[in-house]
Amino acid sequence: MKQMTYAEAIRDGMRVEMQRDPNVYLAGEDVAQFGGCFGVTAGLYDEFGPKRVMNTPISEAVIVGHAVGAAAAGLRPIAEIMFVDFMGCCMDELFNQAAKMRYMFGGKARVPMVVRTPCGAGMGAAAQHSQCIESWFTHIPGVKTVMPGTPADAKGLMIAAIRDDNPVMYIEHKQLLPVPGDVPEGEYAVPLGKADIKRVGSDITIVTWSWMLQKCLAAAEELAKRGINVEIVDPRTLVPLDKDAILKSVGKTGKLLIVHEEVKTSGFGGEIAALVAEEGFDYLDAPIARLTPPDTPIPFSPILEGAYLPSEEKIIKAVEAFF
Amino acid sequence: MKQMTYAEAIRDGMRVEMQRDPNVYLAGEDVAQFGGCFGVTAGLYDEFGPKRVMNTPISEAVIVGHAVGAAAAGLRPIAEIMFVDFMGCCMDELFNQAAKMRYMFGGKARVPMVVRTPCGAGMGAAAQHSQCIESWFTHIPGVKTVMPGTPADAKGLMIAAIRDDNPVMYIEHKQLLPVPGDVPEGEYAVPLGKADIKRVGSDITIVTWSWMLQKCLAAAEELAKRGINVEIVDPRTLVPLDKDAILKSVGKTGKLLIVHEEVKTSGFGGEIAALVAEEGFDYLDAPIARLTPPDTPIPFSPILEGAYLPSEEKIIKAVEAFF
Amino acid sequence: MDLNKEQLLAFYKNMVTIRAFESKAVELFAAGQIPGFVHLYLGEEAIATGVCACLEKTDYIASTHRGHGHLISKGGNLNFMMAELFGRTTGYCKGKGGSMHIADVDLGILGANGIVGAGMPIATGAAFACKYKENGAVAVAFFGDGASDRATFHESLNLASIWKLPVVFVCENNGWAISNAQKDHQNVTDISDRATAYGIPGVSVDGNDVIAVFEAADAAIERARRGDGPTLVECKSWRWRGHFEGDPGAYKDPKDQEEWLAKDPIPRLEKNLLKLKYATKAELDKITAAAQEEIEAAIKFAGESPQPDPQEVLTDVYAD
Amino acid sequence: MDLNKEQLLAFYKNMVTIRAFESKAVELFAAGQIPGFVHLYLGEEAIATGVCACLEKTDYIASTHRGHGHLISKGGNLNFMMAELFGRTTGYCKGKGGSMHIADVDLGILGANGIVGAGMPIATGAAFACKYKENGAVAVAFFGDGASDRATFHESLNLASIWKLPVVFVCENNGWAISNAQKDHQNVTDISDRATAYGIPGVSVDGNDVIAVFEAADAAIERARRGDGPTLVECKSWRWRGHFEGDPGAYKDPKDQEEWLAKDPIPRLEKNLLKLKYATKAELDKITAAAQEEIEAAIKFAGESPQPDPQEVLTDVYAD
Ligand SMILES: Cc1ncc(C[n+]2csc(CCOP(=O)(O)OP(=O)(O)O)c2C)c(N)n1
Ligand SMILES: Cc1ncc(C[n+]2csc(CCOP(=O)(O)OP(=O)(O)O)c2C)c(N)n1
Ligand SMILES: [Mg+2]
Ligand SMILES: [Mg+2]
Repeated sequence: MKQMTYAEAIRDGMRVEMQRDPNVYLAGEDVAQFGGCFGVTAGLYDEFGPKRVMNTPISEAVIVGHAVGAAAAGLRPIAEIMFVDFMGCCMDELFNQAAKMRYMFGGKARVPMVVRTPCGAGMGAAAQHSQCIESWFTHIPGVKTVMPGTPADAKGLMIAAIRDDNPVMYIEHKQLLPVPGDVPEGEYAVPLGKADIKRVGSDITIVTWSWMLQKCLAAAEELAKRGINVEIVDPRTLVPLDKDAILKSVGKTGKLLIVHEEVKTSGFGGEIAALVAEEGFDYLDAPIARLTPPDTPIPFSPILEGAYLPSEEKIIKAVEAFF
Repeated sequence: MKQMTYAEAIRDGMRVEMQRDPNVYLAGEDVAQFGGCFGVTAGLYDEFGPKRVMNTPISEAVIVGHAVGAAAAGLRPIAEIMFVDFMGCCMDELFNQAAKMRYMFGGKARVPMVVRTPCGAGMGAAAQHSQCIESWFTHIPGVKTVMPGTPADAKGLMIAAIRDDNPVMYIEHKQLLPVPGDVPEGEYAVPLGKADIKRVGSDITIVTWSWMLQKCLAAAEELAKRGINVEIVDPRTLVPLDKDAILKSVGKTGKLLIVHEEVKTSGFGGEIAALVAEEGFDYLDAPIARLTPPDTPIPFSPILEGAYLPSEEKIIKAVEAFF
Repeated sequence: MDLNKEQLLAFYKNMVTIRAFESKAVELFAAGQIPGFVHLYLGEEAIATGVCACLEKTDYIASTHRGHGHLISKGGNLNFMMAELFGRTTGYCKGKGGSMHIADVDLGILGANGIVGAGMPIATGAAFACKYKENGAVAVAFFGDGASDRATFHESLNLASIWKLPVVFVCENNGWAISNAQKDHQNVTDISDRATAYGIPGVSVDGNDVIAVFEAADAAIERARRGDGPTLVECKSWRWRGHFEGDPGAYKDPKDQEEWLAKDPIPRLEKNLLKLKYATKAELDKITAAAQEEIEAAIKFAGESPQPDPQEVLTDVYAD
Repeated sequence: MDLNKEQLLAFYKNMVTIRAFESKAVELFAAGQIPGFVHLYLGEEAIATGVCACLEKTDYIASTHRGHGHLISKGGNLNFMMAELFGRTTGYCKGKGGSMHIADVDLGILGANGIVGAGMPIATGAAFACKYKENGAVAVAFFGDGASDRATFHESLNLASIWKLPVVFVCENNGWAISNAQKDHQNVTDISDRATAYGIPGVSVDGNDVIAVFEAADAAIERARRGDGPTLVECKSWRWRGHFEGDPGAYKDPKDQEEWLAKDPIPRLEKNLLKLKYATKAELDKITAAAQEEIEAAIKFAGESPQPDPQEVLTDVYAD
């Protein structure tokens, strides 16, 4: 175990795999000497050199598109998109090319690539630099979607994502980058598709991920003081989704609150609610609830952004509303 | 009332508004003399001329992106994207520009534009020319999403979409284009956000739209013979969504089946299921069910495509499973 | 063409106003009074000044993440701009947009933009509207050297050329795309050479010479008004600051930085004005002082303006 | 450079094979034996033939929606191709891809593509892999005149230039983007002029002259192998058929169509071969007949191949 921040853990995951596998390389805007817009790739250029850590022009379509060709030709690209908000500039390359190549070719291609990109609000970056849009990626068969909520998961899921033979969206949260935690050293992989019970409880199940996980954990401590014992299920990977872990927890608690940072309509919380309403209906002794931002773009003013985001207080309220 | 096909009804809706409002124009690939890849715009060039019906290069980003600027400057563009599958080439222009301009500017802009695009499988067009991805658009605050399932709705929703002062995704289904029906003449508008009960029933509620509506209507007739009386709710517009109509119907039948052509995971059916599990939970006397294609790309072979798509038989099975 | 005294003094006033606005923004950001990202226009004042001097109120511009200079030059209100940076209700966007999204549609300002290259299709569409309405107006898209590598550059210039639209594409080549030097992100020296690909004229000018910028922009904009179609105008300059406030710009060679600081466009115009006897140093200093006062007033206005009501998050999503 | 007898006869065989494959596809589609969309290469046979003659098995190509000619020229198996058009389990993609997605990664064929312009980033990435592995291989991207207006053209050529990748961009200018004539979708006559924007060489050749195509492609591919970076090669030709089968192509001027049919690349090479006494008419007719037999055999193979099991829809989504 080693204390490091979430950002350092992402970097450590990339470093471990780049040391292990010479076919792994990193390409993106300002990822080389500059170390990336948020410093996540700092030092990798010095360690691995210009052949394996490359700056690109501002050309998202070919950043993701070239990775598809490189992967099909035997490399393992890590393509960085500076903000997940920019995925609209390269969705075709992800959803029609990377995601479908294997299937369209009758299973005769492998496209092992990772698209690394930060998401999330909380820094006054406004409507085009603060979004969470993970449900888009979960709607693309052929793509896996990973959203670590702790430093340990950030490293373990990065290593698993790089080793996976499929396109993986690895979505890190800007607010988590400085968060410290204990992280296993060396080749530590967290299997894709395995949820983690971040808090064991008996009264209600909260399914949440990424930054919201941290807010829910804090809220759960306060709720414990008030006599409500919350179980927190962190799927960690949205696709593949660990349905059993979610259903098992709801089977135990009978109550489900979903908390995420995407806007409500067609956010991934809808899919989880549908799953439970289909396969865990009889477990439920109360309506399912979702706590999310409203269906609006993200406002600039910190006051408005605060009103937009789920908070510890809002989570506590949402849980107490069940009792 | 006039008998016309769904394709003719779409064209009639565009024609009526182009005649009424000189600021309405149509731009897209091969929409002029050629009349569009599926003939939907045939004749509009001859009627309205090169100023108002314009071919574009193969440049989806600027097809949608220019419409944003033209709309902000006072026109009412209808931008055609030849297949909804190509929206990955212009998602930024839709979701960061068109959708957010008004909000980002503090309400001081209007972006009245329609993106017209065909969706759907059933013609052996394979993985990149057969998709349904409407839930993506419903996840974008600032955009409205319209999916007509009949000729009359096709015309009425087109007129309403053009008159709306916001960006509207108008998604027509390739399989419906030749389907005939009675269509009101002249200025017939169907309000956005108003569902239509396409079949009144008492035993179970099916929520469905677009091509699947036709399949569900056929299945309902067969089920009636078997003594199951199906109510079919067609939201017609997914955003804004007529929640009351859905909840009211489920309140009546106690059972909900959602049928759509999107892949299951994070399809819009999840949002509808979540809505009912949150706000209509006590109405339900059985688990919610979704009938959708599997989470795979769309295969070319007609046999595989048939296995992929929901069919009348599968719908009947899914309904009977409730009883 | 000969620029008269009033024109040149107006250039001067505009440039020192941008300079004063941005210089204050440096302090205010450091002091934590401006949230989010702030990208400053220091050193590039001559470009927006020279270009927008050719535009009428009815013309359109699409700006960038580095947009303060464009807005000021197109007539943007300093109080509303500063209030927006502060996130106040009196700001141009009622605090919903911030620096990266300031706009004034009534002035034809179709917004700063957080997406690199996104302004080009928007300006292309605005130009289409001008041509469609036959109102004689034009549109200008500002964008950087880095943006000239994006999808939208290619598709916009091609469409504008085919449709012969009244739009001018103004590339602000400040040498950098964040930490990426121009030579490291494209293999052309003169970005104006890219005009060849669209069969339109391309011209490169010294972006620190406001008169050269004005003359090139004026020719291109007149051409557009005449109905002869788009032009690509490259203005070569330098980004004085880091990419955004907080970036020390360590990747810049101090020698280059020094050289470019010495090419400051403001003293350069000042020399010109003095040589032409259009103004005395004292008169120019008065203009500068007045501009600084305007900015101080804008800061006061912003600081005293109310914070938005949290409920406001829900409004302005859809027009009805 | 002098092409020897074997090479020229190989060109001939390849061209008549494509011609025979596509001619049969016309009949089979009309007869309803091929579902979906079919875009034919008739008239453009010289391009793929000349380009792929410069490639090794270990080199890569990225193809288009009009891809049959590319696949055949890169060594694609006619039986597996035809079976894929028929949607059978023996097809290259087990019936999951169809005409628009045929691929053979083992032959370096990274797929036909249903998205216009999507092959360029893929070929750029494959070329990156070749350079990264230092295996001396190269990649070729085929794309049309219409595709040269897309985002991906601009971003791919710029990146390939900056990274000096071993990739050749082969633009098949057949005069049309569906119903849109070249002059109506771009204001350049020679698409190779667009190379200027990326600081790379651009060359235009007669796409109906297989020898001219070969020579241009050979020079560009050798340049790429040497490590000198990408080249844009435009091959001017004509689309004989409508855009896809079912499109009568009414928008074409019959005079142009006639002129171009007269420029048929096959008789042209034939004349050459006879003049050079590399073959007699009878020998050439034998080659043609043999090719037609191969196609008949492929049709038989496809027709007798099993339909996929419906359960197959669920497989091949993810690799494990
Ligand atoms: C599509 C997109 N990609 C990347 C970014 C991140 N980004 C913001 S500004 C910038 C550099 C832009 O360089 P340039 O166009 O030269 O403008 P400058 O900042 O030099 O004025 C980048 C990469 C973005 N905002 N949008
Ligand atoms: C991104 C995208 N836009 C539009 C289409 C529809 N489409 C298919 S082929 C084609 C024309 C392509 O023209 P060109 O690139 O010249 O190739 P050609 O068909 O002439 O060989 C179009 C518009 C598509 N498949 N993908
Ligand atoms: Mg720059
Ligand atoms: Mg063509």
